Amino acid sequence: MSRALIEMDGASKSFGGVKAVNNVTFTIDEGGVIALVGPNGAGKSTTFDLMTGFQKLDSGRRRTMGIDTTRSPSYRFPELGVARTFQKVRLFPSMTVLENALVGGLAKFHSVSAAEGAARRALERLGLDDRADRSPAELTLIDRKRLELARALVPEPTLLLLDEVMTGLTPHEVEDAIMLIRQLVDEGVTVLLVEHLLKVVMRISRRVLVLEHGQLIADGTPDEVQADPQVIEAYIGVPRHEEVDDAGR
Amino acid sequence: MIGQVPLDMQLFAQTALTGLLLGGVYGLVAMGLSLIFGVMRVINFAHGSIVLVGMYLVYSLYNAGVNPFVALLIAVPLGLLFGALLQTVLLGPVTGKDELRQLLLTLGLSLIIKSIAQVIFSPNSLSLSGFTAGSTLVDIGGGLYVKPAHIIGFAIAILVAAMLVLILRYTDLGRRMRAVVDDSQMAESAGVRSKRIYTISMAIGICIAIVAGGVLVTYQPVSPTTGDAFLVIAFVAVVLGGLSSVYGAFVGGVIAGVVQQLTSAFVGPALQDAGLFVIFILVLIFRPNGLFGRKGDVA
Amino acid sequence: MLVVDGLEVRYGDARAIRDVSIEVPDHAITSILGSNGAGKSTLLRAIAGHLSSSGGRIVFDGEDITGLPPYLIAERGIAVVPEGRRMFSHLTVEENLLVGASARRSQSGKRKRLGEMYDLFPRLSERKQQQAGTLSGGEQQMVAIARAMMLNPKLVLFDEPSLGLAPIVTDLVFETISTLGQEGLTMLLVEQNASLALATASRGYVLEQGRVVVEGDAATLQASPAVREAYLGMGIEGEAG
Amino acid sequence: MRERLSLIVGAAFFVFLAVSPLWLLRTGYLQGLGFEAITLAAMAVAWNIVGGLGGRLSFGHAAFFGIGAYTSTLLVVNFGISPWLGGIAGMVISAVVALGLGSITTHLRGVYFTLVTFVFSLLLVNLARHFTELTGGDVGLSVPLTEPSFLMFQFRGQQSYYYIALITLVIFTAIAWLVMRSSFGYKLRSVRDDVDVARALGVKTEQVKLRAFVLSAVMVSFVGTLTAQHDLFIDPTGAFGTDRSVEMALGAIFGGAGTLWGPVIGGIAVVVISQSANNALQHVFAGADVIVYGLFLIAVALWLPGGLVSIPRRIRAAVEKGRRKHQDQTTPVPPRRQASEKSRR
Amino acid sequence: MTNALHGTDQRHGIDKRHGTGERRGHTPRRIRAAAAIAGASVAILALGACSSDGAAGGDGGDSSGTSYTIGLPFPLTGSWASGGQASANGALLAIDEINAAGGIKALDGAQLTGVTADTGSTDPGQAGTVTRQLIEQDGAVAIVGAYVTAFTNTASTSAEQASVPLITMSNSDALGERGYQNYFQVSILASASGGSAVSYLKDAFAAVGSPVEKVAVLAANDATTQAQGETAIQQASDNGLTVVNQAFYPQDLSDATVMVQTALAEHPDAILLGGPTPAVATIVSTARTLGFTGPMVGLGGGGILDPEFGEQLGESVNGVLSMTSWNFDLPYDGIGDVNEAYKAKYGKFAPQEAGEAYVAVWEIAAAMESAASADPAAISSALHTIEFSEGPASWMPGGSVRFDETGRNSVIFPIMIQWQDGVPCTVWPQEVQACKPE
Ligand SMILES: Nc1ncnc2c1ncn2[C@@H]1O[C@H](COP(=O)(O)OP(=O)(O)OP(=O)(O)O)[C@@H](O)[C@H]1O
Ligand SMILES: Nc1ncnc2c1ncn2[C@@H]1O[C@H](COP(=O)(O)OP(=O)(O)OP(=O)(O)O)[C@@H](O)[C@H]1O
Ligand SMILES: CC(C)C[C@H](N)C(=O)O
Ligand SMILES: [Mg+2]
Ligand SMILES: [Mg+2]
Repeated sequence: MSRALIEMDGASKSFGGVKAVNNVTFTIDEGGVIALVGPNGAGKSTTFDLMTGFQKLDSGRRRTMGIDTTRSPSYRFPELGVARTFQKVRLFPSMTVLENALVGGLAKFHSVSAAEGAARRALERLGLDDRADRSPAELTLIDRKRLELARALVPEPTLLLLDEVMTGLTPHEVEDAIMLIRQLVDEGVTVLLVEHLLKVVMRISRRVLVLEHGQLIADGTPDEVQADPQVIEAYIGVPRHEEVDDAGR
Repeated sequence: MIGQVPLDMQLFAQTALTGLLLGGVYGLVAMGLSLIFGVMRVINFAHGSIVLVGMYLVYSLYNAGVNPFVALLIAVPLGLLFGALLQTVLLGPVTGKDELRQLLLTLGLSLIIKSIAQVIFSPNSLSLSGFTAGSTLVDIGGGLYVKPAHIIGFAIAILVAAMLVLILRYTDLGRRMRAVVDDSQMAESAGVRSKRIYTISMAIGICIAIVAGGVLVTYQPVSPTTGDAFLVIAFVAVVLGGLSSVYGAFVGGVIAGVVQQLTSAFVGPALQDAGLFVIFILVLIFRPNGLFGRKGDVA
Repeated sequence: MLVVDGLEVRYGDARAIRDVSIEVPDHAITSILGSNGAGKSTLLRAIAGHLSSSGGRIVFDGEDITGLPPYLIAERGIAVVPEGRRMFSHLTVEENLLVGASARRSQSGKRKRLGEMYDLFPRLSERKQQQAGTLSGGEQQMVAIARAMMLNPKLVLFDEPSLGLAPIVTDLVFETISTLGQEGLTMLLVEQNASLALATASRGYVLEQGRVVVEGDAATLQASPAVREAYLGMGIEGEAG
Repeated sequence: MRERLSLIVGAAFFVFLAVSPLWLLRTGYLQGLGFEAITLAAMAVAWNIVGGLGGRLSFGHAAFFGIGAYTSTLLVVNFGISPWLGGIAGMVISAVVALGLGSITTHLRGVYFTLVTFVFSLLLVNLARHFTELTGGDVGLSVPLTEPSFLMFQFRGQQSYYYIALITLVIFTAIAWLVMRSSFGYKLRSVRDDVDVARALGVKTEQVKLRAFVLSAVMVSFVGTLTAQHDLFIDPTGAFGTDRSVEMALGAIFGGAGTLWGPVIGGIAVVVISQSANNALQHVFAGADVIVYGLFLIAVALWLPGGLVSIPRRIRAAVEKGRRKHQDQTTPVPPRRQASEKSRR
Repeated sequence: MTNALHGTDQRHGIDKRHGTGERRGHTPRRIRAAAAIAGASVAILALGACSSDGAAGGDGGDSSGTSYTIGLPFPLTGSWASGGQASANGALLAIDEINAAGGIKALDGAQLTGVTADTGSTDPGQAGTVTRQLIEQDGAVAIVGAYVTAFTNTASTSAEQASVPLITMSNSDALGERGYQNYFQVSILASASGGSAVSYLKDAFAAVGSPVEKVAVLAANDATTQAQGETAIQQASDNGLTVVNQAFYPQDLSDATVMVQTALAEHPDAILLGGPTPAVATIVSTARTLGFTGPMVGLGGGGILDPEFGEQLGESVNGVLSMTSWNFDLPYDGIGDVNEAYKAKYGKFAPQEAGEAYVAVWEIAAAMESAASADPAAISSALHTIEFSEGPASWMPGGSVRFDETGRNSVIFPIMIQWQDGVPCTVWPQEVQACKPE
């Protein structure tokens, strides 16, 4: 658990007047599940964008797998073993489900048939293989998210960034997703999650980073973070539906 | 050719003035194009032909004894009607669809309009014969000359530009137009009749082009192919200004006029369009969203 | 009061919902539960007029509104807070709200309503002039709700308002929904988060593969073993609600 | 399976084209038309790589047509260099120009790209007219008529031209087929659908766009050489004019942009339709054919969104629907209206 | 694409089209649009069928004997359509007259049929294609065309490849330099008309007593006009004149204020100009309102000779001069009647290109008479050997036409017209003068 996969150093990004990410420094080390949480608009997705070169850094530096990637374009990252999903699902509308996944493999595999093989395996893993020839428009939102996840898995990344993949899942489906994530971790993939389902996050992560107003306000084990008054104040709030939860359980 | 022209201030002033006045009307043409693109996301390759319709319309009215500027007033409702009709019958089904289809459709329309124009009006170039405001120059002092029709055309252009910008920015109609651009179905759920908005936008866009044609014919002869040049200039203007910024399109038109005249005077008339095109390409390289454009803006 | 009677909607050849009948009583919150792809959004979109049905009727305030276009449905007082929020991204927050009132005639009414919305969501008042597309998810959800309320609606259709919201914002949103409910607004609420939904609603339906499988008041549903097993799960989402 | 079928049908179509001078296109005039149709198809295939697969509507491909035409013509007129070599030289120059224009336009999206390419070709018209020493200006350049000679690209009658064009089309179609199956083809399509995501998935988007542009430019350039040597004349508007650019795009779109066979069929269909309209209608009044042609474009835009190649698919869909209706009769659910996304843009 | 027409009225089609198809109450839009398009297509096709019948009937006249086709490729649409249609009209008029006069007597009164074909307006290749069609499909034994140099170029190549003679009214010098055996140019060379513009101007105005020393040249940058302009500039300095300003402008010139002001700043005594009608009309009116009173002289061909030029300028057209190689007031018997016939049929006086096409057709007829054959090769060699010195075939300046081995008309000299009373009138050289220069 020592190799640094991504090191962000003083990363900042603003849009117009809004400082979406403000001088954030952290290191993602190898192994397990790490979560990035924070209120809406805290800058989580933007942080993902900055980590993957999807947005350019306004200032600060970035290293990926030990290499300085501050100025690298986003297409460098899959080669380095970094893959991601998008909070707002973005698929290739004119391609079939299989082709969508296949494109994900082209960064790693040089032949189309190798990429196709990997794509089929990923689809199978996510239970989409029976819809390989469909258009993504025919999928439900959740399946579209699955497809995006499959596409990210095709190049067999070492670091996987998942932006709210469990949002909208039923409890059963969430359990399936957790299983999948654990499997991936066992295979040696490091998973970085953005998720609002706190219970899940706290259950599966070994480390939690908390963002607020573009700044890192906490970084530690789930227990440490949950106890942090600043985090409670900004993010968790005072649980109002505790009773319901109990009833539900 | 370079260097033969004495680069004196008076020539410069005349060139800039002429360019400005011509450019205003280019801007007018461009605004219609920009509005149609901005709201419907349709690049109207028939826009030059619509300008042509305006030219022939005012030409015909003039020959029927109507003063050209009065004819413009008559052209307004006709233009609105024409635009609304185009949208309901032809463009409606491809609005919001594949841009390739819109391209086929507007190109087809343009061919048809030009052919019909040739059949009705002959291939010859026609002008408002005897309408001196469009052909004679008036000395406005300082050795500067203008055609009265240019001035009136420019004034009309300014007026239309101001009206349009106000409508888009500050009225309910304008807001609805822009909302429909972003998410037409959601807009409908807020009570906006998006088809009506499309029809209105197209009507206004086409009407502006018709009016621009009407203004043009007061000082420029018309033949079935006259519209093509304006299509190109309107494209240039619209992109210079930032595609869906209507105000930018107007300014883009003015810039196009001035650049064209300056190149003509100081580099050579044969290269007047080349100068414009070079500027155009340079702007796009350095400012991909045009001079005034923000992504996806209308107004 | 809204009555949906035997509704069927197809996507191409696939039937997304079939023979769905529900009733939404006035001045109460009715909730629809169901797993992914059960057809919840489809039902709401059919009511809103975004989809046309292939069978059945939708009756609102005694009037058959089946097949009406969305803007006429809006004019009858049904507002939508859609799945995914669907901002007018290039419009400012304020413009989004003003467009939301398009079905209303009175200008002064609009302005007044605007003020009320800013009181309800002070955050939006700070961001009046920001382009809606650049807001965070939570902020957008506020805009979506406020935009719907601008219509001064008789019925609001909510499609998964908690989706992607931080717990604290989810709280805020559901507090708002409860408040509005207490003020007597009629609402139809689709929500994945069943515990949250049932805590807020007075009545509920469970949709499964396009059909209504269970219906009843909130307490009954909460007590139903089937619902508990399938939708309230092992409480993993509890904290979020 | 379906792909195999399309290849067989396509091969049969090429065989048909190859034998048609023997029975259908018997006069030089008809073979000349055949030459025109096939060269347009070849340009449409080339254009399709950028415009269809890449989704970047170039409206300035005449630039490369013109470069090919002028380069080979200048070389043969001034130095007696074989147009075959001239054609290669034209392709090299086109590649360089495409590389230049391509690199400054890779960051332009959608319409902006379309308009820059459009204006670029117009700029070349202007320059070609102005720099008369080089290009002969508006007078144009004539290639001297010589004895038939393969080397000098001069043949008696139209048949040889026809077959050279046909071979070109076959080669171009093969190139397009290879592109579509290659990872380059997938990347190109991903760029068309969503550049940002493609990039985030490791696609070097600028490089992909640029390669497609250069490949397509080089191909079109060769057709420019073919046409100039066939016509034995070239002038600025004929070489760089907008109509040329539009025509090749139309060919591809008409047939079905982004598909393998669409541009082939579409390019040929455009010439066939416009020439037969012309034949049938010119005596009604000058330009009647243009009106019919325009109506055709509109009809395709309104009712045949996928272009001509989508016709078989539509027929199949209609037939299947009919069949299903038969089977469905046990459960009579009146499919009154299908759920369609009403008015969603 | 061809048109077995025969002076088919270009206009009668569309008017009928109007009423059909459109206006359908409340049917859904799709159907409405479909109906409109289908209706329009059907209407046009139907009209096509009708008028092709008409053309076939009207053409061969009453002769039951043979008929030979003359191919007329011209730009009938697009930006060159105006001159293209005038040329076609002139040729068709000649064919009518020849047929009415009993056809080709040496061939038992065989009739001629004029078949027009549209070269379009941008792709020179199309002119080559339609010429091939005229020869191969329609069996044209000779071609008259194609007005615009670029189209004449490819058309004549097609004709050469098929060994069919082509007579053109284009002006470019380059056309005759290709060594074609079947190419004939009845009109004046661009270099000759541009060059003579200067000397005629000098002579004519010296004759009326106002010498010209400084000239400005404002020419469009199309092939012919630019060549004329360049030769004029050359000639001016050879003749001891100073060219104080020169500009080659684009054909779609939108405003001439700056260009004309720049020229006038150098105080030229005369302006030499050329280009399409709208541009030259703008230049003339701009120069006049800026106070220029000196002579303005067209370089030959193009817009300044068109009837529309006169219509556009109204009164102020009078006084404008131009070089040309044909005018209906040339001192040859009957030429005026032809102009009257043309006017009766097409509503306007016959412009230069119509006259040239008219003469060219008569020359083909004469060649057929002389060769007593309709074999293209025979016509071609007759065209090379005959001196056309009588009848309409000779109605070019010089009173006769003789094609040299390059195919150029070796007799012709340029003439100068002046717009007087709204029509062009020949003023120079003196031997063909119809009016005095004003
Ligand atoms: N393209 C953009 N233009 C302008 N502002 C933006 C843009 N993208 C994000 N922002 C702003 O940056 C801030 C951070 O946004 P971001 O999407 O990173 O939040 P987040 O933490 O992912 O929130 P959520 O949980 O709602 O997804 C927000 O205030 C948002 O309005
Ligand atoms: N645009 C579409 N085209 C085709 N099928 C669709 C479309 N939208 C939804 N469906 C299908 O209709 C069914 C119901 O979908 P719907 O979106 O209504 O489900 P939902 O209950 O809202 O699920 P979720 O919780 O995922 O939002 C699903 O099987 C889905 O695949
Ligand atoms: C338009 C005219 C100037 C054409 C001219 N007769 C030529 O030879 O090209
Ligand atoms: Mg986010
Ligand atoms: Mg849903």
